[in-house]
Amino acid sequence: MAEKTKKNPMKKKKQQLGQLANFTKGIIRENPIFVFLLGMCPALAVTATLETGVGMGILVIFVLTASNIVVSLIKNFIPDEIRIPSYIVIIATFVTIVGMLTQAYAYALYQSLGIFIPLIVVNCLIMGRATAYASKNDVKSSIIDGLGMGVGFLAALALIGITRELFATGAIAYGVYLPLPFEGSIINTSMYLFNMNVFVGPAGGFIVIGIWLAIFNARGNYLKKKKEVERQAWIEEKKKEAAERKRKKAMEKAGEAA
Amino acid sequence: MISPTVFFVAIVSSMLINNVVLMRFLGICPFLGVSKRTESALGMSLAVMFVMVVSSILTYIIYYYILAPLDITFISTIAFILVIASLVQLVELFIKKISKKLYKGLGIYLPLIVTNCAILGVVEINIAQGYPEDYGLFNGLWVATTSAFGAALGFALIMFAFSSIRERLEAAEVPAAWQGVPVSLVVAGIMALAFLGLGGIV
Amino acid sequence: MLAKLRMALILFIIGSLSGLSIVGVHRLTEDAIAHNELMQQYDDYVVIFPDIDLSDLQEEDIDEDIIQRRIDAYDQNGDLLGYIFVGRAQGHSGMNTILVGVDPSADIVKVVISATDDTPNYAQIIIDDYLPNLSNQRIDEVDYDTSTGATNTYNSVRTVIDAASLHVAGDPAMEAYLSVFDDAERYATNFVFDDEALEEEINIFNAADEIIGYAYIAFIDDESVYIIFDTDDVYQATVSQDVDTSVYDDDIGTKIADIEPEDDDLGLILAELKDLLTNSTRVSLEYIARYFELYDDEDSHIGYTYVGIADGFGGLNVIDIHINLDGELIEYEVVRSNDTPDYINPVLENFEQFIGDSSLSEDDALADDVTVGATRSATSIYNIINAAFEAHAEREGE
Amino acid sequence: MSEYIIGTLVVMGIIALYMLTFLLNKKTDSPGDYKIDAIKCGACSNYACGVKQQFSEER
Repeated sequence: MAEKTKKNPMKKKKQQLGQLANFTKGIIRENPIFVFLLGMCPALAVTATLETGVGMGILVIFVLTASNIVVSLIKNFIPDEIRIPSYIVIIATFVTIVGMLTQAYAYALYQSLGIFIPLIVVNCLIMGRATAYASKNDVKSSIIDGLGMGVGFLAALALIGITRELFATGAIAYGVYLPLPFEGSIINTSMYLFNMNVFVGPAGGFIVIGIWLAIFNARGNYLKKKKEVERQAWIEEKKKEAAERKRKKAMEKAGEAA
Repeated sequence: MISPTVFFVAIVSSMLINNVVLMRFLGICPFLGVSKRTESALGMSLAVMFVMVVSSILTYIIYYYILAPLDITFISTIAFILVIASLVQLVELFIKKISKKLYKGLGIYLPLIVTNCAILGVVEINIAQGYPEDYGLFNGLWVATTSAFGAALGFALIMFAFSSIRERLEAAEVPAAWQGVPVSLVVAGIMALAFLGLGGIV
Repeated sequence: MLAKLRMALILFIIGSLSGLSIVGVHRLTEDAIAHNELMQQYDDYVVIFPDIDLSDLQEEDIDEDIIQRRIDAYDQNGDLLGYIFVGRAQGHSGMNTILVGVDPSADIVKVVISATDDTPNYAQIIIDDYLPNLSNQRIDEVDYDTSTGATNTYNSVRTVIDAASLHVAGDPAMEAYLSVFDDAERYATNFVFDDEALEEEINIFNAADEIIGYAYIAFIDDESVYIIFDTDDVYQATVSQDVDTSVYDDDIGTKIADIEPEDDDLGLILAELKDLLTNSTRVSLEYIARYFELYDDEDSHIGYTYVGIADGFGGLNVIDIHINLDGELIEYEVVRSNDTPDYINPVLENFEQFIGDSSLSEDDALADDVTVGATRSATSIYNIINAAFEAHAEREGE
Repeated sequence: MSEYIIGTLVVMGIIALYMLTFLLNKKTDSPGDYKIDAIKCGACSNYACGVKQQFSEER
């Protein structure tokens, strides 16, 4: 691949564009949570507030990118036989390290995420990217893929977190869990209008994700329908053109004959 | 000796009050993925139950008899996931040798269990509870095992209930956007609301 | 074979790299983690006492059901700021850890919920609306608000405060006793008076559990006064925060019988005490505190009145037992009882069958049909009368 | 220093245990002609892809 790009500058440009697409695909088109339903456990458990969701997202980005790098680095040395177990070991190592770092430098986050930090090990997203992407691609695109997927995961968690926190407390606070040098709240209705405790709890988590999934589905359905309609219109047009051509041809033939 | 009520409380609280799926958000993947048919839901539950109980015992022993005395509890995460993964491999191996029928029934769920966060989650929770402080090093093992068993029962209960609901949901008329997972999640949310009511039992 | 060796080598490398990096990061972070864990506890301490000197914390494990620890907080100059009690109690979902800060004069400084699984919004209501009201109240007489919503969370706070109040360092009674007896270790209520001024008789024990003195708690203008005697009824001291006791300083070291009380509030109480102590004899039995000699209208000695005290259903029951010179029960009367009359009255009637006897039959005294629903009332009276017989026998023996 | 050695050794021991069971299991043939095809969608050995498939089937 790399040799070919040297010969053809046009292709190189295309590949750069490809890297950008590689990054953005994880955010919307292949969003791990809303499209692939990967990592639903943390998506439900740690999204009671925006900050815990974002914190989880950052940890996942870190683990995902790091394991992608290592996996793509060693992809040629690992015998196929022990591929999966090696990946598990690598991921578990990074998760342990990330857990310790969080405990040391973001203690509030560590406490609020609780057992869901070690559970990053079994997050299907990370194992999935390692086997499906990093083990087949070079380091650079693996990093981009890891970052993109991680950001998509973070964005989804943040969306759910914002919804739940706003409905539950009527405010979006910052600086409580993440080790930020400042704290306060972005939105603060400072009234108990939205104070619906159910959104903090498990029931609210399920329902909010359900609603968001339905919204994304509705959008997907709408786009599909639109595409379908456009396709139909295009086919009609082509048919018309073909008929026109046929008519013209027939007329020409008739003219010749005449 | 510990009084029997401790075990009773452990089972009830981990099965109903702190239900793994609805209250602790563990094992959502199989909850959504394998709950389409009651039969497969029960098969999955059975496999989970076995692995959960045995891995609870193993990890308890490893944590309190090896890692804690050596003062290296910080490697517990990697140790636990590898122990669970090895256990699953061993179970699969034995099932392969023992019976074809069993392998057909349960084998398909075994590889899925490694990445099932319910197992690792329950194991981590059991360790985080710190049973040895309350019941002593050895007795704590039994309490941990009991509560893992309760958690597995809770998982099975929810899998069964949810698969039954889903079978009915198939026949229901659901708007296009809500079909499949979204409506399942909302149903799960309502189930979780119902389970909130069990909060005061113990 | 070569493939196998290669696999083993790769496994070895992966394993050692993974192990080394984990241990390495652990070494890197362990100080920070330990610091975080410590700071998390201390955070709450600082909230309670902003001037606290964290390098000089004296913690004492208490290990009761509710109260786990007591921390003595000193400021940078080494002055005592107060005490922090760490307690755990059942909240709405799981145990809540609650810290109660108390200053040396037993006023609550601040109450902090340091760990809770309760619904955050509910816990927040308690933290915002209810906890501030607790500050500056005396810990043993807290006026709790009626909480709406989040009752369980608030109850867990109450439970911990009530439990902490039993531990409040600087117990005024104990301090009073210590000012007289250096070796005072503990004290226990020996008798409760049915009197307006005099409240309790206290036995003061040393570390070997021997009685080293007596104290009488009285109330003057709603202030507690501790009047302390040694075992020979020699006046030792009167301790009180606001009441002037210097009038009787001259009498220190005098036997109660020789004190001439003046006509003031304290004097009236002393006169009463003098009357009591000179006319009665102490008994050291579990349910009997003292006895008086009993005279009839013609002043002839006809027997003894034993004053008994025992836990009933609604609190302490105080009962006078009159026994004649032959050791037979003449009469008994309830001096003080908080038990429900409907329950205690049938029990009292039941004991009438023993009048004239010199011993009690347990089967008859605690017959099932009488004691139904009033077991504790019945047992307390049975214990007192029984102890009175024993005390009488002991006195006769001397 | 000893902490490094002990920690690394324990981690390696557990990894070795896992690899051993993994290879043993891999070498053991499944009974009869029955073959489990759990990892259908190569990306992840989990049911989430399965859900996605079901999901599209339902549509």
